[in-house]
Amino acid sequence: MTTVDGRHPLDREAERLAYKPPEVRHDIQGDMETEERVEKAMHHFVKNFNSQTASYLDGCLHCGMCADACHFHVRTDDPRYTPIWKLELFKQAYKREAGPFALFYRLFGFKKKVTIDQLEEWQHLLYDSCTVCGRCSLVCPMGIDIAGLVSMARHGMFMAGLIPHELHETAKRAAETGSPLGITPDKFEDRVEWMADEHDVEIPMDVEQADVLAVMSSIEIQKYPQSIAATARILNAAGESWTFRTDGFEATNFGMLSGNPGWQKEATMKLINAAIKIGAKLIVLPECGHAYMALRWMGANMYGKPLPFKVMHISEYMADALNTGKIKVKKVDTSVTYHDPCQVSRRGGATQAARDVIRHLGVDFREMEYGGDYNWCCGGGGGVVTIKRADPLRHRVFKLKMDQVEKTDADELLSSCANCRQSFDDSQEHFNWDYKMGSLMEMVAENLEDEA
Amino acid sequence: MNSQKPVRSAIPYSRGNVKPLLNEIIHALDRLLDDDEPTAIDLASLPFAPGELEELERALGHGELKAELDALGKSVIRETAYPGVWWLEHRNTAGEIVGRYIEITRTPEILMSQDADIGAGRARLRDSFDNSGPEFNKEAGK
Amino acid sequence: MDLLDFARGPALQVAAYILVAGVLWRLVGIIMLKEKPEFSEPRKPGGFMAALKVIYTRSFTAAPFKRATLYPKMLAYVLHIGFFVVIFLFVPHIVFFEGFLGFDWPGLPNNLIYLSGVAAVVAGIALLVRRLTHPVLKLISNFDDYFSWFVTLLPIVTGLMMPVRMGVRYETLLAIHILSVAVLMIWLPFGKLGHTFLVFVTRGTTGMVFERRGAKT
Amino acid sequence: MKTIPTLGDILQAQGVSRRGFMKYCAATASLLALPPAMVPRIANALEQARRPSVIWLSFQECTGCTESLTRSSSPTLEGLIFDSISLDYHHTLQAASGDAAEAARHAAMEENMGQYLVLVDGSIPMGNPGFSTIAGISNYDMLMETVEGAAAVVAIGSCAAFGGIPGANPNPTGAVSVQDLVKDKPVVNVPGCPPIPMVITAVLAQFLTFGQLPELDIHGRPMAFFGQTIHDRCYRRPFYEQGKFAETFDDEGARKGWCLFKLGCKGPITYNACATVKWNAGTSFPIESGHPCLGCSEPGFWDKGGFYAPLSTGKFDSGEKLAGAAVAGVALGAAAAVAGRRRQAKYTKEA
Repeated sequence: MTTVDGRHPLDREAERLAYKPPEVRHDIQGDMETEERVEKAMHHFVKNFNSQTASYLDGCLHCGMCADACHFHVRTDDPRYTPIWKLELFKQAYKREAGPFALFYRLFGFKKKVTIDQLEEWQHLLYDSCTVCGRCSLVCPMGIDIAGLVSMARHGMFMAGLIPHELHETAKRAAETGSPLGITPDKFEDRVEWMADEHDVEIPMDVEQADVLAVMSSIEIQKYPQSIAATARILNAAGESWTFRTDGFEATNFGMLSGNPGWQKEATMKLINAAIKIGAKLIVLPECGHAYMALRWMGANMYGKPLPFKVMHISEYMADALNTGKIKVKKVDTSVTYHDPCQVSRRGGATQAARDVIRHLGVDFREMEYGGDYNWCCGGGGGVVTIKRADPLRHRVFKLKMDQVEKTDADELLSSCANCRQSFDDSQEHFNWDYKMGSLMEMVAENLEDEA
Repeated sequence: MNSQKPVRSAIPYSRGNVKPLLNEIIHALDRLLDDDEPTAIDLASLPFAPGELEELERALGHGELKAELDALGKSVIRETAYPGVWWLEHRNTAGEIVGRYIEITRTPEILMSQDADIGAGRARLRDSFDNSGPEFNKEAGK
Repeated sequence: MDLLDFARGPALQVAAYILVAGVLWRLVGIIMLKEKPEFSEPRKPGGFMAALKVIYTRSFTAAPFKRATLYPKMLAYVLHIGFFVVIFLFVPHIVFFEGFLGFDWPGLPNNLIYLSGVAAVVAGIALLVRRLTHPVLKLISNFDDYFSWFVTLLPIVTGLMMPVRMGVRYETLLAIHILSVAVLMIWLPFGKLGHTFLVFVTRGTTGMVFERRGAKT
Repeated sequence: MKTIPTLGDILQAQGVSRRGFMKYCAATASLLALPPAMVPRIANALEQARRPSVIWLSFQECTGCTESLTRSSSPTLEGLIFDSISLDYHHTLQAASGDAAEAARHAAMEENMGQYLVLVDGSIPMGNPGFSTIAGISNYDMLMETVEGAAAVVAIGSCAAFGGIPGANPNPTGAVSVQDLVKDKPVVNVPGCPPIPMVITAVLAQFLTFGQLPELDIHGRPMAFFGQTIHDRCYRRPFYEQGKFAETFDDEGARKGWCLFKLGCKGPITYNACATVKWNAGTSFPIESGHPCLGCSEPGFWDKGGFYAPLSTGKFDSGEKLAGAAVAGVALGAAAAVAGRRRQAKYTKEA
């Protein structure tokens, strides 16, 4: 634990919570022979091929239109950032190993095994330049879910020990300590107590039986601790029987982002087990995009059967509570634009929830041009924000987002994802930009009526 | 004489070969007047839909002159309503059409008396003149 | 047996066998791979109707992508529609289909067919030029793309040559035309032209996966 | 060798005037599909032309070709051409028979060695020489013997040109065409079932006029008559382009004279002059009478599927083999998927 921390101290001063740039990069992990890496990559590519991925990998027309949807390509015109090109190795493995004509591809050598050089090159394409935002999946005339495939391709990369240094360290720390930022249960408890005092709000902790299990992301705990208080206020106002748990509080899932299905499952199971233990009927996920994907849509599949409880993103919970009158908010006199977290809106299907909440707040809502499901990504999703060497590229890409936001001329910029928020904060600092991103949940918490 | 002027505006050039052929005839008339160059068109070399040939014939109409020839079957040589444009039809002894032509010329060659025939005719005439007595003269004088 | 008899008979016959076998080979080979289990609680029903919905909706470009993809999409539409018109609305082709389907449908006058064919070829050439010059397409294209382009355009071009002829005998051209169709039929299941049937699978899959999430499809 | 009179002599002897001769020359030009401007040259050539000897051999045939040629009883311009040739042997037409006929053939061959034309109708059976004999001589022997001293051979009708109906699948007599056997003499094919009589006379007129054979296409047919398809010269072509087709023999389209493509017309792949020269002294041709072209002047027309099957239909077997292909495809797909799963399982174990 300490070794991890020692080698990669947290950069607490930065506008995002991350590590200081490593003095020596280790973008190749472990000490496998080259051949073994290639084998691992191939094997873990192959494990992902099912009838669904197969149809996707077989269906590509090479029309190249996904390039026009990808912020990395749009901003750089670098053809390597064409989304489907990022999957070239994955495709190659599929055609050779599992496709209907795999025998011929192997027999005649039409598709070779991937090489270590290719894998190293593709590390940049599969990690630094893909936020798994899924915009490309919407433009594809064949309807191929490219983003979903990228997540799977990362499994091979991870197992071959070929992922970016910081992402590997972060994921490893998450696996070892339970939190990518090294938030131990004790530390979490400390922060919760601090917030309860600071904001004078009651925050139940480790209650044995509760209807609702609330969880947080490390980013919030570390950098936006007021989120803890905001969550508590809202749940209290709704009169929920709820609790935080020290045995299941971390919503982020770096196993998923980095491509380690084992770690992904571990993190997910922690939350599931905690919820089952207290007999929860609902897990309320924090303002975090990928947590939603990990638990709401992939959680049951990790569990191997339907979950015995519901899963909601906080925006969904708030929308529901406001729509049913469980909580009420005061009207807020300001103009607002909303940045959709890709995994919650575009890929998660909860696009409407945030809009319902905003409607209840009575603000002058200014939708971005092609906002909602076609929103430009913040550029930091999919773990990209952790990768230091990707900073210049990420900043370049952020320009699209800035234009989209500025065009609305709204007073305030809100979102519902701490990861988006830190990536905005970092880019804001970089560009010295006027807009400071706020949290939708915090706005609701601050304007609750009849607060308990 | 068979003189029948066509009603110009009423010529229906419905389809097929009639219109292009009329155009060709106009150009042939240009050549005849400007360069003194005659043209002959073999209608058998063109595919006509049923009724199209009749349509062409109607379009060209009948002119002032019509001649009949009786050599190896009947032939009709007729000037159309457009002077210089001649319609020729050759039949065999069974009366079947063996050739149909449009000639754009001042006089079709076949109307001219041919030197060979003139020579043969002269010989015949001289022969009967020499061999006949007063009966011939009497007959000729009738 | 002359070339035309060969083309109309054995060539088409074998091509049809390969087409049918190849399409099923590829489809079954994909569908019979392991199933991805899905236990998450759906937001919306999804299912077959969702598949149908996306099969339909992905035929059109979503508004945000319209400007960026206008040119290739337009060409692709012209190519597809032109190809469709030529294949299914040219009377001799209808007669061909009637030969084994047993029913026919009205066709279009030939000049409209020629127009569609020429438009399809022009669009095809423009798409090839784009593929050869556009940095993205240059990078991602492979043999399949170029060969599939070739075998797709070949029947249209040979078909369009029939009225023009250019000194080649009609029956020879017809034989070449039919052979080019046979080549297309033989290649279709194996290369990217498989999108003719895979499009229903890929779009349908996405429809079912994302519609049940209530997400954008 | 006896002195052969020129055509000019013959016509003069018959009292044909110069005008008549000019008319004859014009008809010949028309027949040879030569422009009217060629008439003076033809006149000049014909005056000098000498009457060639012709031997007509009939093998496995139906006499339809001879009928086609001789259908007219009164003398015609085409008839004149026959008057100007010396038909020295034709076992259907000649009065002589048996040994006397054969003697006439031999005499003509000897007298005109290297000069005479051989016209053949009917195919030659190669299966058993006894299938068809004349005066006890097999068709093959007679053909090869007669052709020996010929200047050229004209195969009249599709049987002589391509094997014809006797050669149709399964070809019980082993029928072959003239060009299958005669390799060292020029062979002109005048196919058709029957051929257009004008075309036969045109070939003879060409030989008579210019002493040479016409330009031929890839099937040995005179280009002047077989250079274009029926479809290209068909007056119903505009209907084809407009997509107007007769669907049956008695529907509105049929009555309106629309294109017969759907009724199996082979016009697009049939090279012949029917659409321009027409039949029965220029009266009409099959399509004009409402019947699709059978393609009778094309090699193998009898084996090209049904006469009424549209040209663009494929020739497929029953659906059984297709079902077999489908089963094979499913099996291959399943095998591929199983193989793919096996590899996955193996990797999962290894990993």
